[in-house]
Amino acid sequence: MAPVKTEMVGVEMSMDAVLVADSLRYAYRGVPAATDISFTLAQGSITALIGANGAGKTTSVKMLAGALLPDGGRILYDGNDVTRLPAHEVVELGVTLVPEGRLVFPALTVRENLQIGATARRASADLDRNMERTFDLFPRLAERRDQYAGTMSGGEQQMLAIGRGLMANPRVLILDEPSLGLSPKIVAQIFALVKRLNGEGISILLVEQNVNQALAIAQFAFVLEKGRVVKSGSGAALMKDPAVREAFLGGL
Amino acid sequence: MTMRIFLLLGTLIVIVLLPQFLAPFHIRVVQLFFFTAALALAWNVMGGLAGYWSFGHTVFIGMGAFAAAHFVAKLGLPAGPLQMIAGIVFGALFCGIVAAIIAYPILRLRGIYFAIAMLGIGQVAAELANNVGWFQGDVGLFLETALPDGVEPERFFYYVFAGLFLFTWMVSLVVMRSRFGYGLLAIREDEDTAKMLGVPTEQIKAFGFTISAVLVGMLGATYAYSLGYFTASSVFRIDFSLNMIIYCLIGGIGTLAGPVVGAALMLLLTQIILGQLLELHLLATGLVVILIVLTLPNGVMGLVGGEAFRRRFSMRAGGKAR
Amino acid sequence: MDRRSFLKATGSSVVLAPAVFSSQANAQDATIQFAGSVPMTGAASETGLNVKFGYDCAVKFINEKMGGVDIGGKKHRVTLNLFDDASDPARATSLIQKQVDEGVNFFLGSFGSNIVLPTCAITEAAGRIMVQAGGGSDLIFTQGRRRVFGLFPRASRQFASTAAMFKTLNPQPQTVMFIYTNDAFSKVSAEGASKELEAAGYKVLNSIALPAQVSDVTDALGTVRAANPDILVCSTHDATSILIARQMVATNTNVKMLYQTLGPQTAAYVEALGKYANGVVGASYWDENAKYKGSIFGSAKDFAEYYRANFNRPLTYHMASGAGCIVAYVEAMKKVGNVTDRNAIRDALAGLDLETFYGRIKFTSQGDGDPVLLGPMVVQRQKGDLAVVYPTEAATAPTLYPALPWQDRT
Amino acid sequence: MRDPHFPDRQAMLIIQTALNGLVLGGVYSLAAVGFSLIFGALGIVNLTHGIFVICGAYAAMVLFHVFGIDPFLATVPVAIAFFFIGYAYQRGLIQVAISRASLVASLLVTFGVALIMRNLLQLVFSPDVRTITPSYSFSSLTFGSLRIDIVRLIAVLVSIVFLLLMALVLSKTAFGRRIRATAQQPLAANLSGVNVPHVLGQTFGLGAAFAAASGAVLGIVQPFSPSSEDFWTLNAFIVVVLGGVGSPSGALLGGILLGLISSFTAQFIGPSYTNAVMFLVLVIMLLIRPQGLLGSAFGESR
Repeated sequence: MAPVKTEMVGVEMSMDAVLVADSLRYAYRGVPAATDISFTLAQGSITALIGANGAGKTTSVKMLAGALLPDGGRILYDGNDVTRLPAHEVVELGVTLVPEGRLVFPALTVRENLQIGATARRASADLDRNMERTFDLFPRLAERRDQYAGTMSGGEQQMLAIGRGLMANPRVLILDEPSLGLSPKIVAQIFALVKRLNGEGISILLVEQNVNQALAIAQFAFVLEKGRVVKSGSGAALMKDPAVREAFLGGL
Repeated sequence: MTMRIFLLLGTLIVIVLLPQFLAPFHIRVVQLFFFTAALALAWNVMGGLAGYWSFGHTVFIGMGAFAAAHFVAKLGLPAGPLQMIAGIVFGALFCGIVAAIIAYPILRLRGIYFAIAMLGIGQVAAELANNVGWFQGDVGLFLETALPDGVEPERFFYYVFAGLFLFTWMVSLVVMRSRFGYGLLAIREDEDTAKMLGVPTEQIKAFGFTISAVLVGMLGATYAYSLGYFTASSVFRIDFSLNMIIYCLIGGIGTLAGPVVGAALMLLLTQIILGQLLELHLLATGLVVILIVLTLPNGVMGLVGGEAFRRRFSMRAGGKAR
Repeated sequence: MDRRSFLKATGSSVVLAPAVFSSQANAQDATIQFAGSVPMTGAASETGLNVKFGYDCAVKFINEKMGGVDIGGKKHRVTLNLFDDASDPARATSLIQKQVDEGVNFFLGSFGSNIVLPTCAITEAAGRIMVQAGGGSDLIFTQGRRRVFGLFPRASRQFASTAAMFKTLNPQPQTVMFIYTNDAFSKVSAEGASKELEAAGYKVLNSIALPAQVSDVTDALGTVRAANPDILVCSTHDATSILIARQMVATNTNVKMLYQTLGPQTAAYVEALGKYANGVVGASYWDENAKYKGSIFGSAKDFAEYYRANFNRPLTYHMASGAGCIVAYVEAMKKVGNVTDRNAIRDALAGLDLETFYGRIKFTSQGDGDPVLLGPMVVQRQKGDLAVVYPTEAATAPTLYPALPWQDRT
Repeated sequence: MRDPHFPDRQAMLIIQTALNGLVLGGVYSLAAVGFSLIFGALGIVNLTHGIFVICGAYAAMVLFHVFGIDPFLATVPVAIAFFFIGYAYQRGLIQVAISRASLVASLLVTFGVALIMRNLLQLVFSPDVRTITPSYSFSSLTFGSLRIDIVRLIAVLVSIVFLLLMALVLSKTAFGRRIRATAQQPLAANLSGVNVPHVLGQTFGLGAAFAAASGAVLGIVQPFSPSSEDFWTLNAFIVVVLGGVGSPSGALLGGILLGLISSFTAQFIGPSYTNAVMFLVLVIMLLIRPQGLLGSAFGESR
């Protein structure tokens, strides 16, 4: 697949872009993980980032969330440059990353995990309301609110991780591999949830290896390969793209 | 290859001839350098290669010294070169046996817990040596050196320590080049994976620990000979343990040259440059340590070794001792 | 301690730091160079500094007050070149070697036998002389060294005068108990004392060894209360002595006499114990009230006055011992008439028998201090001051015995 | 005939020894709690810990001599001052070293700082042994033949108050929750909006504050000098390993265990063996249960 030029992604054209990655680069101790990452997240959309293991997906979203400082390139949020903001200030602006591997606080209770999620000033006033909403969304968490997070199953931890992300009142929610290692039933629940949250007005950036399901719910998608964006288009279009099918969907 | 042999020969000639050009004080400083550099190299076998940081390696200095002194006293050997060799060999062997015995339980611990356990063992041994009357660590022990005629003690011990240093260097070199050495490295990088892949981690760790202990015990017994009279507090010193770590870190941990360079640098600083600073030498040493950590995070060898070196041997890789 | 003396004490070492450097600067044609190490940091630093201040005091007096010392018809100034051995034998040996290389002939001692022994082995082998007031181990003197002199008697002989003092007490004490720090010096001196007292007919009830770093002696004091000895002898470091005394007061553990070899002499002890220090007995190798005098410094009192006028660190006998080392050297050199003939000066030191501000300096044939002449005086804290209570001819006050119970002390 | 209600001497001795051990244990816990927090939450082996303790003692001494402030009261200003000192130290030096090199580099840095500080303390205060002696230093409580220093007893009470205070801060406040979260999952905490470097600094500051405040109390209990610094670092190490990392209850348990071991050894084996037995128990404990009796308060991630 040929690399996509930055202007094709259209930094300036998308008036409704809430989050823009422009030629981001990052290397781990000299080993490049992202060489040219450019894409946009349209306001109110579900956008998918797909790609094989090691394509640079997690690196890209960590840069967006402020957890990694890019070696080059820009990140725009609502048109403002937020490239150098640290993670906790990015959260303050309304961009929240639910990290790969869930990373719940194992020796904190479910409730405490959620309370930490509401650390940002933008969220602290709504703590009780958001907690109620999370418990509505995830009745399992409500049942286990005083249990240590480390004692829960993988699916429950994933729900907790998403719940914790929602506690920050995000405008943009980035989900990194939310379906990883979960049973099909729970995966289905999580994808349904993603649609529902999107329906409530949250823009969602979905990083997935589960390409089929991701493309099914995403309006837009970007394909990453070896640290760069190589293809983009609507979810439906990419689903039909022979190259994409060849690479991710078993060639059918 | 021939280049290396010439280099080695050159080094040997320099070591042999050096005392002819030095004042006794500088001979002693170089002697101290051989001693501490060898200690750091011995520590490096476990600490640098396997990532097992011992905070109590001084236990083997003390044990070697006490074992040697009691051994030669028990057998009533007359003072002389044979007695000294017997004492040093016994001190080394004794440490090796003790290390082999404690290796299995103690090496089940990892990271900081291993470090503290070694610290604890060092303290127990020191306290026992000082307080159990039989050991005589409180009143002190005497190890007489019968010097060959016309040889000053500093010159004599210069050559003794130079020999032990070269020996330790060779052992380290052989270890690092061997399969066994790669086993140690594998343990440092990821012990569980290494074990899963069939590396006999238990045996490798125990063997590495024993080698390290034998080397330190040998050096400790010799150090006791060089002091002549020693008490428990002369040989069981926490700062010996700390210095071994610091020399390795400053030079570059996990390398062959690092511990040596670190020892040379720090001795130069503490003995020669800062030795005269009267009441401020601790402060100056502390400042130097901090500056080196901040400016040379991979040690001096990281400065000359380039990127490839850093990836293989940086403190991050060795930094499992949390 | 009131505010003024507190500030004075904390300021002392700051004020004095420059003095150390300046003492090396005034080298002239005719000089006597002394060198050596002292522990200014590390385990032995407290006493080490005391000895160092003694050395400094003697040098300052000889150079500034006397304008140098007359040897062989020529005025000689004194220089002093000390370094910090950090209580570390390895560091001490290499730096002593450096000074040997630089041609230093006359060494002063460090503090602590485990440093003095390896260093004096170097000076001895190089044919240099060491006069020291910090190494008491018998081994220093029993291995045939000819050029090492100690101003104190060897450890095993240091208790002779104290045992003699016990004999003078009325009512005669019957039982003694020991607490000692488990290091070479304290242990040997406690063992020597124990033997000596048993030979003299006292009953030694118990000997308790303490580690060097101790944070609580409540349990040892429980044993003391149970055994109830007439005399409790503590051969301990000064910090431990303070701890023992404080906890004795706090737990109301009373003995007829509390004897602490090191502690009662120091300012820190009085600061820590206040009125409870009164009645505690200690060993002092020198006291400013003793009636000795010599050609340098004059009387003991004169030394104390000169010291206090010029130095801020509180005066203990260690300062006098340190100064005494230099005085011994200088007196020997005066006899010889030059400052270069090492062998003659060694012989003069060995033959020294002379009254000085420090007392009558006379070494045994093996080089340690004469156990009677240079053995300790016994001192007792009385009404806030240090009184000499033994030997009788030097005594400034009678011994208070038995001591009052803690709660009655004023 | 002996009165059956009158406990015999041996029993009294055991009770007295246990009492001494408990009191000593309280003192040890007090001195270890700051170390425990820093080690548990930050993973830093803080070799400057003993320096904080000793500095606290000197600070209390100065406040006592110059302003006549009681050392127990002095804990408050000392703690506040050292919170800021600890914060600045962590952000200004330790964090820099960790980000430039590694977590182990913090070991070297704290070692270097300990050397410098010990040297400075010696220059300012001289190497002499110091004590703080308020009027009540020599009183004791007596129950029958049992005796206990009042100072030590108060120190134990203060210790319990401190430990409770820290337990409350950690478990009940948002600040404590952020500390725990950061210790367990720094990345996730950061992504949740926690200013991680700031919290790390605050945690270190809190640890330093507790260490220094404990020093102010220890200054009354026993003599101190710049060189007693490493004793307190080592003791804190043992207490934490015995009890479990990071939790106040672990520090209390470890401290009391250490105190009891120490006093029973002193009474029934000999005082000179206390350190040997203490360290022996440490090693055995590590071999059997390296995570300490109560485990790590910050989960398995460390």
